Order: sequence, then structure tokens, then C-alpha cells
Amino acid sequence: MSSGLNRLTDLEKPATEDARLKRIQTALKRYDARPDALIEILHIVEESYGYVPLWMMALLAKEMKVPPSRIYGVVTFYHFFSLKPKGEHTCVVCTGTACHVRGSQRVLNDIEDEFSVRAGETTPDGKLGLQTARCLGCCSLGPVTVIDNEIIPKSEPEKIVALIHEKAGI
Amino acid sequence: MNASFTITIDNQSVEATPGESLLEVCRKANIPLPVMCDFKGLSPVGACRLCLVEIEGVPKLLPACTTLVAPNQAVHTQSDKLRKYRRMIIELIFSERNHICAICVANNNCELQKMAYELGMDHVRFPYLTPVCEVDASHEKYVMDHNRCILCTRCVRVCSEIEGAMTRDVMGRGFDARIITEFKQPWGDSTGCTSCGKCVQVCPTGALTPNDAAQGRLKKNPELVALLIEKREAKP
Amino acid sequence: MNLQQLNQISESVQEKHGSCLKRVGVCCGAGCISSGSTAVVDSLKSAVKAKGLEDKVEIFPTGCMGACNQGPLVKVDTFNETIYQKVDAENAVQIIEQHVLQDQVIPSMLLFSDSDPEPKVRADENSFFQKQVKVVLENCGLVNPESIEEAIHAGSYMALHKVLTSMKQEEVIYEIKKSGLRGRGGAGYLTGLKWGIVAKFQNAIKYVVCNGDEGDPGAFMDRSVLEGDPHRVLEGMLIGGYAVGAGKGYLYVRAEYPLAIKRFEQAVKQARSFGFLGKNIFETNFEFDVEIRVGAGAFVCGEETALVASIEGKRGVPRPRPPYPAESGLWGKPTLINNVETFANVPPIILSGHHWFSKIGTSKSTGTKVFALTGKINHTGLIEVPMGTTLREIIFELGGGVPEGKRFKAAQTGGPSGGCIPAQFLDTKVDYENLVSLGSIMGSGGLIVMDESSCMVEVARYFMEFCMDESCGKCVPCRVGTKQMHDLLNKICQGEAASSDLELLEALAPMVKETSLCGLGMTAPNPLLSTLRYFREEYRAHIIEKRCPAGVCKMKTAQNKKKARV
Amino acid sequence: MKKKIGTVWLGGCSGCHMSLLDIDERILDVAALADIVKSPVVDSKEFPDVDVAIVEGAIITDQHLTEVRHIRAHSKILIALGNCAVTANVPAYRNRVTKEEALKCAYVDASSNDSAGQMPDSPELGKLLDRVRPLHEAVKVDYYIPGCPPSADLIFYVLSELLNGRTPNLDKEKLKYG
Repeated sequence: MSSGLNRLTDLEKPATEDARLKRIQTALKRYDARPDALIEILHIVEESYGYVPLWMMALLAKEMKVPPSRIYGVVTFYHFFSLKPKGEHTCVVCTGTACHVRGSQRVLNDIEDEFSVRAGETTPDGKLGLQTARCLGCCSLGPVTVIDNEIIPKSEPEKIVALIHEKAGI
Repeated sequence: MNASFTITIDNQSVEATPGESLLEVCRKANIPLPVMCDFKGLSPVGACRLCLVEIEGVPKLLPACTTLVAPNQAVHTQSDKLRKYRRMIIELIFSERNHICAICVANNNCELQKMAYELGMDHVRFPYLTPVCEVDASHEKYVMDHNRCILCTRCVRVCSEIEGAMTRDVMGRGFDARIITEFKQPWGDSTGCTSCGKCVQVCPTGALTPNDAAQGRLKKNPELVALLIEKREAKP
Repeated sequence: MNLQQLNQISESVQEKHGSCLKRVGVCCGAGCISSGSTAVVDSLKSAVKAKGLEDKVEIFPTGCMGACNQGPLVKVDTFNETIYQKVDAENAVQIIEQHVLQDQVIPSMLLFSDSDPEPKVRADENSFFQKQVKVVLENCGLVNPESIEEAIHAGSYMALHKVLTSMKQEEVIYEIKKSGLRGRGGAGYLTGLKWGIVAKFQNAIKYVVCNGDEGDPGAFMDRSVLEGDPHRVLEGMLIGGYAVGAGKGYLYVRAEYPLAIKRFEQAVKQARSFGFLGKNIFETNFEFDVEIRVGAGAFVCGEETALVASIEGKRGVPRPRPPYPAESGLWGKPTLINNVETFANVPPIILSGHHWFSKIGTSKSTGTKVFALTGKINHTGLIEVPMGTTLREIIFELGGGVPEGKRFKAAQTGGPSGGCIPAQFLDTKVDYENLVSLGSIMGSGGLIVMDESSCMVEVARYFMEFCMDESCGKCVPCRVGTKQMHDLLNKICQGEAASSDLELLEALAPMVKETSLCGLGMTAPNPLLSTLRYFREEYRAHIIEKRCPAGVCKMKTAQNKKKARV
Repeated sequence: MKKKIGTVWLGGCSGCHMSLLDIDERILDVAALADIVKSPVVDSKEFPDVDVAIVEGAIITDQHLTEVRHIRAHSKILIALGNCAVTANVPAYRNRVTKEEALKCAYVDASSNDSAGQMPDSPELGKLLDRVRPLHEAVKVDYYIPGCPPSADLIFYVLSELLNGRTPNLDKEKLKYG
């Protein structure tokens, strides 16, 4: 019953190095690999890779001298960091209170039904990642949806579904 | 060394030294207080909330394990409200995962079970949440059954504070929080674990056990760890 | 940098303004940007360029103007203040051609022209603005937040100059204490007292933290202040740093607020190059620097001990208080933690004095409060009113009441830690104590209006789900208690609950409130308790009649119901 | 007038009833104060009106549910006897999976079955409920005697207290779950 556990091989760094890795190394240097900069560096990892790969955690643990368990604990504590690659396109439905009372649940339900994907998951083809946000702070414009970093105010379910079709090409 | 002073606990005068916690003072004075997460010698975390006490003049309940003594403190450890709340807290713990004693290796040698007797829990009012948790039996000597874990974090603390291996931490949050070994690997794969077994000894439930323990036959020896901590604290 | 240089900068800005025919501000708060204000800026700029008027007409971005759901907003002439609403790239050109060049107001585009039969040429004549008193938002919506010169022209760093050159530390703290300013982020602890505690530690390394982890869903006050007037927040932190004797500050801000992060980063960079940060600030011995820490999506990090852990790069897990961060915070050092709005109140108090400030508001809750007005209300947006303004004034006068002729049901304040206030208390004066006595809290200032189409049981379930998801999992009452309460509320919403479930809820709520380790758990039962207090009949309808009066909850079908009650 | 006792065995292993029998000769003390009018070892059709109902086992099927409701309606005092009745205990392990999975596991996939394992569908059999649950989630329970099984001494203690008009008190010395 250890299906949810990670294997040692997951920790191995891929052979090829690229600009993304260089970016992380620059950041490590800039912060002097101080342990308190862990979250800042994880932000850069998430931005560069779209998620936090296990091998990257292993690398950070070594460079920053932070225990592996602590890094894993931090990554899984904050909802901004993901353990799996995100979809090619992302759709974030704000479920903050103001959006909630104005019907964000319907928007979310319609997207889930239309694209057979649950909030927090990515479609099997990797095209669309669906997420929810607790509040984007655009409460006057609710319900708010963000598709590929574009904020759609006063979202109507049908329009959002159509827009995702258009943008993600699915 | 600062001069000691007296405080009252349950209308009884007790001597206290600055810097001591209320729990330490209670222990010295043999005043019983329920605790689950605390372990003498490990840093207190105030997580289980069983040792909450009332202090006169303080509007909120405070955990004895992390609250320091202060001159003229008047503390009450037993009140109807505290008893009611403690009972509810222990029920919440039992409702959270699988604590079916009848088929647990820790049966009759379990701090959690003993605490529930102590607090008079004859049944659990809250629905059992029964999440399906992992059982990690990959270690050559020990088993971790997350179904029995109450997230007291004694294992995390003993590993980092006493053994110094820091193989353990908590991942996730809320109801989904779990104890992990390194990068959430099988315990047996851990490169940092020294297999010292201190975590097993201090675990208050059947979550961490030797893998050869039969139901009800488990013997844990937390006193050994307590003694070890004492020895290490003593100046040579 | 010294006073003379400061004045010079201000004068040259003044000169530049004077040479302008008109100045046109475009709201570039997050709300208006998402409604398309960036395109409006571009369009206005090219229209001006086409007329060859680049030197005569200044087009500049501003912070939030307030009436967010009417955006994008464009304000023409900062003196005569006409606001146009719902501007897009096309009709923006009209503003240049008619208003800017010919002084002709365009009535069909005026703010609130779609609901007000007589739209106001002067924006501040709208009821939305009339009862507002702007202290914190003084410059927000007027000044280009990306320009430090403009900020200086609007008075920024004058208060810092005053404290550094003419006030002792204890005088600054005295001023803040006497002003009666209370923390704007939550329970309303006296700011001056907190400053005093941090200041009393001698010879220690100390820190200042500005809490911008505005986690309450439905609240965007801090976001707007950071976006609209970042220098004011920075100045407040500097003054705090001087008063308590700290040399380093952190702004902790939510990752969900990229624009606020960008503007504040910019402000820090500018302040550094102008000598407001670094060594020998205003030619004194005071030195201070600021770092930004970006949150990563954890509501509990708004709790100050969790915030401290998060800045240290750890899991945002709270620890028991005492010791308070004022005694032992970042890396165990005395740390002053105030939220964005609190710091933003500091410069005007220093400049105008505690007498002026304490005259605003009520005797126990002085000053103003910024609210984010959202939900089922006509004029959603950002407002600032004196403490003690009634809910009725806020919702019906400023907010224009409930849309579509529906009946007002409740006002929710304080987010997941607050409560729902029903219609019979609309005339309550909003201050810290009154809200607590009604079972809610001030919180950071989200005010969400609900009408008859909102189900209060569902609202309680929604907030409990929020708290359950955001519980860090450290202490038992919060970790398991919120989960149990959520499951029970879910059962009620699905028409599957019995009266005994309500009894369990009522036993759990006070226990979780009293025994949880931190503010999140202690306040998690508030929405449940306040809806039970004021809307008990709705709970009854769900449990006994298996019916949702507002028609929101989907009850399981009659057949399922039978099975469910089993 | 002599009191009436009824006992019943729902979703459990009968171990608690064995323990009840283990009160041995003390049964005479009980018999002096009460008649056992219904029990798995006393033959009668329907559960009659009683003063004290002793219920062993968890609620697993719809039949259990109907029965425990009937018993509640016909008894003055209802006692949950043993861990299955008090906590749902071992039967509740099934709550980790759906009832369909549980049935399939027991009747189709289990290695002791031949390859033609079939789901039982006799109308005589109760239908599994979605969740196994303890008694108090279905009816009001007056007294709880946890234990797997509870000791004969404890059962006798509770019975003699109740039959003598006293309130049994299960303090920490008497409580036992395992």
C-alpha cells in the first residue's frame, strides 16, 4: 500500500540542463542559499517549470541545507506550489465570497461538466488545468475567472466554456 | 538563577521557578493534567489542546505546556467546562482516523486509549471520518500505520531535536496533513533515518510500532527516551 | 535627501501640472485593469498624440477610484473631477475630443449614468462619494502610483522627514497612542501599545513586518492601497521602524496580487534611489531597508505567528501566543507586525496630529475604515468612511441598495472569521465593539451584502469549508472540528440532517472557538454561530421540512431522503 | 413487579453475548430481579416491550435498522453492548470502501470462493447500508458498555445497578475498549 509514496529514482536530476535550471541557480546565488528564502525560490521554480519537480526539491535540499522532509512539507503546505505539471492552459475560477454569492459555483460546475475535469486537476490530454482561487481581490467584478492569466470579469458560464474551447483548442 | 515564587493551582500553593511552564510545575507537584502531544524534554507545541487550563484574569484558555508561570498566577485545571471540552477533543481524535482498539497492536499499551479512559469517553458522538491512510511497512524493523496517527508530531520532534536526523516532518495541511519521511518516500528508502527507533518509543498510539509486534503484545518504552533526554541535558 | 530637495521635487511636479491643459487619470487598479483599462490608456495616449498634445494633456494611471463595477473609469481634470465609466478604447477618444479639447461633458458616459437619471458632472456629488472621508485612500485614484515624484508632490515622505528630524522615538509612539489608532487587520489592538512593546526592548535586532496577506475572500482593501499608493505604506513602515528601533522591514503580500507586488517593488526601488531607504535617511543616523516576501496561498499566514514562520521560509503553522511577536517574532527577535491599512494611517497622523485623527470616528474606534463593498449591492467597490457610520448608510446610501428590487437579508463582515448581520441591526454604528456584540468582527474590511436569494445555511457551509481547507492541521479542535462541522452543515444543506446533528453542531462550535490554537480556529465557528443566532428558522426549514427557503440548496429527492435519514 | 430484559445481536460476532453468559451463577441474581424475555437464546418472534434492551453489534443492513428502531420504541432503557454497538468497530472497516466493492471482495474475489463466486441476492437477506454505523447514529442510546467484548463483571455491574434503580457509572477503571 505504498502507491502514494515517492521512489528514490524520482529524485534523480534529469541529465539535460537548460535555461530554467540556470535561473534557479542564479536565484540561489542571489539569496545566498539562505533557508529563509525557500519560498521565494520555490516561486521561481513553480514559475519556470509549472510545478516543483521532486529532483528539484532534492537539489534545493542539498544547496540550501534544508532537510528534505521540511522542503516537502513546505511545498505541500502552500497551495501555490504543485507536485505535478500543470495543464498547457489554465483556468482559475475565483470562489471567494463575493464571487460565490454571485454564482461562481455554476461557472465551475459547467466547466467541470463540459471538459470532464475536476477542480485541481488537469485534463488527461494535458490541455487544460482547472483550479480554484480563494479570492483574487476583484470582488466587485464577480464572478471572476482567469484564463491563461487573463481576467474575465462578470463571468457567465456559457461564455467561459466557449472561451476555453477557443483558447485551449479543445 | 532567578528566585522562585508561588502560584496557586486548584487552590493549592505550588512553588514555581521563572521560565518553567505550567505543565512542568504541575508535574513536579503531582497535579495530573491530560497531555497527548507533549513529551517531557521535547519542545512543547500546544497542539492537542488537552492541557488547556483556566487562569484567573485571562479571558482565554491557555495550554499548560507552552504557558510560562508568572507570579501570583491562579490556575484551575479542572472545571466542568474544561472536562467537557477535553472529552470532546478526545472524541474528535478518535473520530478522525481509525482507532479501533480491538485489532491494534498497541491495545492495552496505548497512551491515547489510556487518555480516553481517563477522560471518561464511553462513546464518540461525532461520525467516524474513516479516511483510508497508508501503511508503510518498508522499514526493516518498524511499521508506520498512518491510520493510527494523531499528528502529535512527537516523532518529528524526537527525530530532529534528540536524534538530530531530521528525517520527519508534516506534509499537507488540515485534515490531509500527514507525517512524512524525507521526500514522502517509503521509510525503508530513507537515507537519513538512523533506525534508532526513538520515534517508535515516543509514539503515543499504534501508529509507529516494531514490525514484529502482535496485537496487544506491543511494549513501548518511552521512559528510555525520556532518560536519554535527561542525560543529554545534564551538564558533564 | 533633505527637505529642500523634497520641496524642489514637489515644485517641479507642480510646474509640470500647471503647464497641462488637462490631466486625465485612468484607473489602473486590478479591477479596472481586468475590465480593460490598459487598452483605454493606450487609446487615450494615441488620441492625444494624434492631436499633437503630448505636452499639454497628461494621461496617467491611478490607483483604485472606488466604483469598481462601473470600470474602466477615467477621471478628467483632477480639480473638477469628472469621472467617466465603462470607458473602452473607442469611446475614450470621445473624452479627448469633447471634454478635454472642448470642455464639453459627455452625459451618457458619466459615472452612474446608467442608473442615475441625473448623472453628476462632479463625481464627488454622487452619494457614493458624499459620506466618504478619505484618509488612507487620500491619494488613491488621484496620484500616479508608479511615480515617486508624484507621490512626493502629494505629500509622501513629509511625515518621515518630520519624525526623523524633529521627533524622538517615544514622541512618535505617543502620537500614535493618543490618536487611538487600532490595528485594521483583525481584532483592533491599539497600534501605539504594540509599538511601545517592541520599542521597550533595548539593544536588540528588531523587525517591522507589514502584513499584506489579505486572505479574507471578498476583501481587497490592502490590495487597493498597495496598488494605488505604495509609498504611503512604505512611509508608514519606515516611521514604524524608526519608532520601535528596527532596521529591517518585510512586506508579506499574497501571490494572488501580482500588480500590488509590482507596484510596491517599484516603490521600494524608487525610494532606495531617492535615499528614503538605506543608510543616513534624511541625513540622520536612521537606516532601514525593506524586502518583499510573496505568500504562496495559505490563509492562515495572515495570523501573525504563522506569518513569521512563513517569512522564515517554513510551513505557515501558528504557535501559541504568548510570547507575542512583539516580544519574540522573526528569528526570535522583537517584531512589529501591522497590516497595510494600519501603516497607511500613520503618515497623516504624524502630519496632522492625534487631535485631528481622534476627532474622526467614534471615541473608542477612531479614524476611518476602508471597506470593500461587494455582493448583492448596486455600487460595489472600495470606500472609506469614518468609524461609526451605520450599515444602512454604507449599504443604502453609498452602496445604492440591493439590485433588482430584492430584499436585503444580511451583511457579512470579517470574512470567514466574521458573521452575518441581519436587517434589524442596519442602524448599528460600525465600530470594533459593536460588530463583536453582534457576533461578527471588523476583520480587514470586507463587507458582503446578501439578499433574499442567499441561503444563510449555505453561507455558513461555504465559510466552514473555507476554514476546513485553510486549517493548518496543527491543533485538534480546528483540524478535526472544522471538518466535522463542515460535514454536518453539508448534511443540513442536503436535507439529510436530523435535529441531533444541529445539537452536535451547537456543542462543537463553542468548543472549537475556545480551544483552538490560533485565530483561524477560534473564529471559524463565527459564521455558523451568527447565522444560527439570526436565521435559525432557515436551519429548521432545512432539517425539519427538508426545504431551502432561498432555493439555493439542492435537497436530495424524496426517495433519497428516506434512505438518507436511515 | 419484575423487570423485563431483552437482548439482541445485530452486526457483531456474538462475543458480547458470550460474555453476558460468562456472568455465570450471577445470572440468578439477575433472574431474581428480571425476566429475560427475548434473546438469541430465548425463542420468540417479535421483540416485546421491555424495561432494558441490550443490543450487541453495529448497524450494517436495513434489517438491523428496522429492528433497532423497533427495539427503541419498545424499551425504556437501551444499552449499546460492546464495541460494535458503541463504535461500529471491526464491521466499520467496510466503510473504507463502497458497499459494492465490499460485496465483490467477499463473494466474488475472495480466494476461498470458486471461480463462479456470486453475489447473494436472497430477499431473506438484509440489504447493506452505505455505511456501517454505531447504534447512537440511528437511535437514542442510554448507556454504553464498550469492550471487545466487555467483561462479564462489567455487564453484571451495569445490569445490577440498573435493576436496582441506580445509575451505573463507567469511570476510568471500568472503561475498556480492546
